[in-house]
Amino acid sequence: MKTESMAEQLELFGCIQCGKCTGGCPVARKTELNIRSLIYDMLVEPEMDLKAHPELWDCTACFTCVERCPKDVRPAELIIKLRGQLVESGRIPETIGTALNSIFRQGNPSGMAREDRAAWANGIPVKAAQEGCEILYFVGCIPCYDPRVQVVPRALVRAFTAAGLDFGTLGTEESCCGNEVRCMGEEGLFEMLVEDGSELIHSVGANRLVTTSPHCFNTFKNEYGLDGVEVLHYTQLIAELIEQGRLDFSHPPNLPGREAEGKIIVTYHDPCFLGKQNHIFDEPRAILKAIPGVKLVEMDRNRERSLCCEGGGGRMWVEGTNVEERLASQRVHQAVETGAEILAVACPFCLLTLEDAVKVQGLDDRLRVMDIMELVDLAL
Amino acid sequence: MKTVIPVENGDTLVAVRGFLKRLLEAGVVDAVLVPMETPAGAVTPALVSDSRLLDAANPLAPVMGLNAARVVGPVSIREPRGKIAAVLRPCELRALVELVKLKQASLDDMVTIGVDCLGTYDVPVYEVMRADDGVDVAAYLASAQSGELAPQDGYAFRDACQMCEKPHVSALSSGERLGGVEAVVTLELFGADLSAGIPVTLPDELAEKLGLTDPSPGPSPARRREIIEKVIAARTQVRDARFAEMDRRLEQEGIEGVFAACVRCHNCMTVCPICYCKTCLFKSPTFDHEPLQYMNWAHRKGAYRLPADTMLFHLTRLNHIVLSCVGCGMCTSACPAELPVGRVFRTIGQQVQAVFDYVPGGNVEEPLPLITFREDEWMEVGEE
Amino acid sequence: MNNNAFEPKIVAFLCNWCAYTGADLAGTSRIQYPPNVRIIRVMCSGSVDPTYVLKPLLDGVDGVLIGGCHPGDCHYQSGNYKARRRIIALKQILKSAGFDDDRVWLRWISASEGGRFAETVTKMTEFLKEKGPNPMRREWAV
Amino acid sequence: MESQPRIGVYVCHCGTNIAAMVDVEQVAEFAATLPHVVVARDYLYMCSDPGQTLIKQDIQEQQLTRVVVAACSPSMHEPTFRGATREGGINPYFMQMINIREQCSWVHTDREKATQKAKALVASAVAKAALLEPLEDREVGVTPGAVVIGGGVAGMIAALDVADAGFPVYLVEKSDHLGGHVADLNRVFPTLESAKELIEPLIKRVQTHPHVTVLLNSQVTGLEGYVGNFELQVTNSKSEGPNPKLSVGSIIIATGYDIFDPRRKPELGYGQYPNVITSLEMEHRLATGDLTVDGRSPQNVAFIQCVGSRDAQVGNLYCSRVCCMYTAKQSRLVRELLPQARVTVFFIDVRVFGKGGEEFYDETRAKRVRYRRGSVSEIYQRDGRVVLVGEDTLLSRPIEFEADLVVLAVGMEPRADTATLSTLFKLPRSADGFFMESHPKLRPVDTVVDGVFLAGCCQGPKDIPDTVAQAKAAASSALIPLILGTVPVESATAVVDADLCAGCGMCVDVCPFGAPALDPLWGVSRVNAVLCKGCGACAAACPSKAIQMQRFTPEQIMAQVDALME
Repeated sequence: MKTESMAEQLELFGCIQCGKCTGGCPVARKTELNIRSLIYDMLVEPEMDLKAHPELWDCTACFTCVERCPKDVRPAELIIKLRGQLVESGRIPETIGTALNSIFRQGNPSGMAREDRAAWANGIPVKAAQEGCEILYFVGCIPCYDPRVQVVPRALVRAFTAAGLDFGTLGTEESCCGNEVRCMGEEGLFEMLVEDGSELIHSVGANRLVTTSPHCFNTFKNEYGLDGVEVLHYTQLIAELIEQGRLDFSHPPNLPGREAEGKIIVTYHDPCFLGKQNHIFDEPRAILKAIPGVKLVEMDRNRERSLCCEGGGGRMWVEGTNVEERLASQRVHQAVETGAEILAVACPFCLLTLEDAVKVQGLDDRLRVMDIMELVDLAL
Repeated sequence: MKTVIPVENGDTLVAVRGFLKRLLEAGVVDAVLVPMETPAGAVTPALVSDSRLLDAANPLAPVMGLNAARVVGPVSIREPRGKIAAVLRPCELRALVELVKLKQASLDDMVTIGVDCLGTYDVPVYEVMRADDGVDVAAYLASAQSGELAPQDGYAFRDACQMCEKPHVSALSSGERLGGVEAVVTLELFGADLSAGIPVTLPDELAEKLGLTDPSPGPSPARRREIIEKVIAARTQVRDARFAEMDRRLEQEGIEGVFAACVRCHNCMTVCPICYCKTCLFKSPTFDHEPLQYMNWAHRKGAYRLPADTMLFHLTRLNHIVLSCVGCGMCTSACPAELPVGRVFRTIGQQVQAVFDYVPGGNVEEPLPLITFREDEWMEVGEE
Repeated sequence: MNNNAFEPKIVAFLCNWCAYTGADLAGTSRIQYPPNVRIIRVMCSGSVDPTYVLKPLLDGVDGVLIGGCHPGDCHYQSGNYKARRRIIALKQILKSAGFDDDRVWLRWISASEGGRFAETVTKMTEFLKEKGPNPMRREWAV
Repeated sequence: MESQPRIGVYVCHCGTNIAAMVDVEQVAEFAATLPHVVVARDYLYMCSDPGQTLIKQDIQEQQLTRVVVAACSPSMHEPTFRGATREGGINPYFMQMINIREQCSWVHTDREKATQKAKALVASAVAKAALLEPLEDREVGVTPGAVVIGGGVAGMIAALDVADAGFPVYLVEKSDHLGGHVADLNRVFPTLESAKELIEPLIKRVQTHPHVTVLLNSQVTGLEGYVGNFELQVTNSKSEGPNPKLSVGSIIIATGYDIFDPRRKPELGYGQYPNVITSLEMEHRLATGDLTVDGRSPQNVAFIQCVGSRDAQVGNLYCSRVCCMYTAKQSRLVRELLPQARVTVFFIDVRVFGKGGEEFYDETRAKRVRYRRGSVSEIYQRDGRVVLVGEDTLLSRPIEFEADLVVLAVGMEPRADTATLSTLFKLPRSADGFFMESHPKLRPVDTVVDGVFLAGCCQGPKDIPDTVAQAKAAASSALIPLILGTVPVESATAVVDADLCAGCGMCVDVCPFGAPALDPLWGVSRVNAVLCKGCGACAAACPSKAIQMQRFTPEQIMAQVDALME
């Protein structure tokens, strides 16, 4: 692959090789991925052999490198572009191909049927946004289909209803937002999703759009260009409802099977797409602090220094080059160190990866991973 | 004090002349500036020092050939000057106030004698009336009592008079303003039976000098007010209809459409009491263009109206005087192309005056809007 | 008329101390703006005679910008306050007389607001593009 | 009455500053076709000696009566070209400048349109030039004395130079003491001299100088007047009494800088971990000699450079210019105080360009301070120690570096009150937020406001030698009007054509300076040229244009407008 035009297009020439990108990269420490060195290659070598870089699929698109770069170079975008080259030439891991194919055909990466997309809401009345509503609730692929995550949209619907919001969902018409598609380098599919998605969203006429996942939130907010629609992550909306007094907690969360007395000690894990990439740090914490009986403690690595769970950037569908050391495992140990009994998350991917890590690390009896909405739901 | 100038044999004009003569004879003033009938019968202002000649004075003649505020300036502006009494209609008084602000006239040693106005004719109309049917003065003056101000059959009042909603005067000393234009002495025609007497309000001191010591009730203030309100209501209706029509025309045709037939004679500027410049900017070297310049303009637009800058002249004149425009309508009277100059100026004028909450001719103490400012006004302007 | 092809012409009267210096700063800061504006330097916004604004408007210029110091900052104490009244009166006259008074913009731009100057020109250019050419451009009988 | 004007037009390339975006040859060719233009030239640098000579020669050889220069802003070179015009032998006010650099080549990217615009601007300047009238230079007396704002090194040096020249100086300092940031330092590079020994004699000299009045706890809150005669309102935060008004001829701004607050780089953990400190805090520790952390001598000391500098994330694109050197200094002092400790400096580039800088850096490394290339991406805590996470870019390897003391080499930022002063003095700021000099190369201490000069870090980060050099430069510039005793004032004033004047007095009403007055005898306006500041408010108010502003007459302005319409 020729380097010059891409280096120019991505403005890599601003790079001063300070190494903050690679220094902050959570996977650089365990794999061959060195984004700074890739940039250097792009700048000084006329050609790059992409075959020599299987570690390109290690990137979780956490964007720490972008957050740290002092020269406004966007290192992660280089990885996305290089992946794009691989996608174009068909040199992609098989599992990634399957996920992309499923998104193209069924609108979700998990190979599930489109007509089952609204099944999570069985038994709960949810208005169709197409009838018109003030707030469009975008549920997202994983929350729609994954049995572990489905509790989150259900909890959200209960909370929205309790607060008297006029909201609706797109039902089975909802399709993948494309955030991961873009991160995996499939630009063409992403553009198609943006085009169809934008049209569908605008047709509803809602002036606010709220998402379950920080990934959907990020792409709607920063990639879609939805004029006239305010894009919110659910933590922002819930925090706003609490602030306005429209959500009242009646009691501490009724945690099933909890024997301990006293305050429930909770620590919070900042998802990359909400925190580092969109600087939403305070709202999730405000919600946790508002729940009666909850005591929030912080891990040393919090907010801008949160550690990626390794679920983003397509990594839900590809293992990466080092399967032994998992960041999620480190993360759950850090959570245990705080003395917390609950590791609260605000992202479907984090929920799955961290809960998995708790099991693998045998910490089931010391730590539960719960979405913030689960705690909210149990306290309403 | 309020009193009544007695009228004998129903001859109101003789009573007015007598009153003016007494001003001279009692030494109150050195001269009276008043419309006079020339031997040929035309009416024109004159500065009269010989009281005998006041037999030709006719301030009640229903004709207005110029706004007399224009001639008050030259006789009053500089020291030394004599004492003058000036007999003026409301629109002339208002123009005078503006000219005082513009330092083109002075009220020092000036006795303004304001006369309620029953409406006036343009000079050519008046001349035809005199020649053909005669002017029915008795009927004209009688209309003051009823407030049914109508022109003589077959004739029309000046355009500006038809829509004049400030036809009355108020004495500076009276305390009861009725919103009229202020003068030192006021001859209050509205509501009065002028064949019996002319109600007048004047300072006590002056009344004493003139021997007008007999306070007479005249018509009740309520009666006068009622008639004035009636006149104003009728005129306002006309005015508003014309404003609306002119607004429409300006919006549709633009001022360039309304003034399309302008011949650039500058008559409107010449007769305007407010246009006080010695030499109009448009007659000054600033607008002396080079032949090459005309050629350039002709090339630029393909054709170029001559004289050049016709609309610029009108818009600039609006800029210069519209805030002070008192609506006397002399411009309309003077326009050979019969353009509705006065209507345009009044229509635009009332909108611009409203922006600055400014009433031209109201009060000599109130500064002209464009030479003053407040720091904290229109704070949003310029910050967008 | 295809408005995309239409390039409005703007004449700007800028006060020497604030707006003109602000335009200089836009230059030294290399802030790009559309080339549609032609600047005439005057000493103070308070010296801008409405006739100077009317003349180009009647000749067909698409917009006139008058730039002065922010209130309180006039190099000559109060020129901008007087300009404000004068331009307000002018705009009302234009409006009442059937012109587009929004072709005339009065803006306060300080010597340190190079960005604001560029932004003002950009906004005004876009606004006038949207609005279309001054009809006076084609009318010869004015 | 003169015959037809003969105009010469001079289009400047300004190197490539103009020529790269404007087709200057084409502009000159176009200018030659304009009415009254007898010669039109383009030249590489019109302001250079040969450029000016072109103008002078043409005036003489071609009998030019008017000169038009299309170049940079008149605020740059109007005096230059007036001078050349005068030397050519005609009245200097027969020169008209037009700005095709700041208004054209620097702000547009379409060469064709920029050239088109430059042509229009030149046409308008030519149209105006044809109508120019000669003027005489005028000047006014100067109030002897200067105000210096800021009592740091820059302010004190500048104040002393002005005072030593025999003029009274008011030194206005916001805090309750003199000395600025240098007073907080321990030793200074590259001499390792004690900062105290440097600053204290300076403070003493200032305090005892017979011509210097020090106003502590004071701020300038109001400004009136112009070069030669400024009046400053000073507010004292500690006193209730009447605030002094200072009348002076020139002003030097030396307000200094703020130190970058590393809390704005939260990933570095400053404010969270007690063993992450700023370089300024390190100065205090070095001054006391106490480097212990939790009572223990640190074994591993790390320095991180470029904190808050060269960093788009915090909006500071510039290099703070001193951090490399003070880091070399501090790291070396740490090595001397703690001979057993390992001292590591994380850097991106090492910039030690000052006199003696490279030599100092060499010695520092010789003293076993270890320089590792690669900036630190984040810091977190592990077992009571802080861990620096980054990449050693020379090893191409991500690293975790445990340290027990971390020093953040924080840079400089514009002072928080820069905006307030900028508004008060009408001083523009450059993109970095510091006060902007008139010209980065040729007028580095001047500002766009005549009589106001810049010294020290208020203009941009610099070290002490550079600060002192600039302070001395500012002082000598500020002394020029004081020594001359007069300053030129606006030559163009309002003039009245008594034949046109109707004596309405509007010009009198609108003039804030009382320049026009009505002649009691003739009732026409007369202008007192001494009082006239040349704003032109009177001319705008006059309906007949009986009063006009020289150089901005209605004929000239309308000719300009008309030329722009072509």
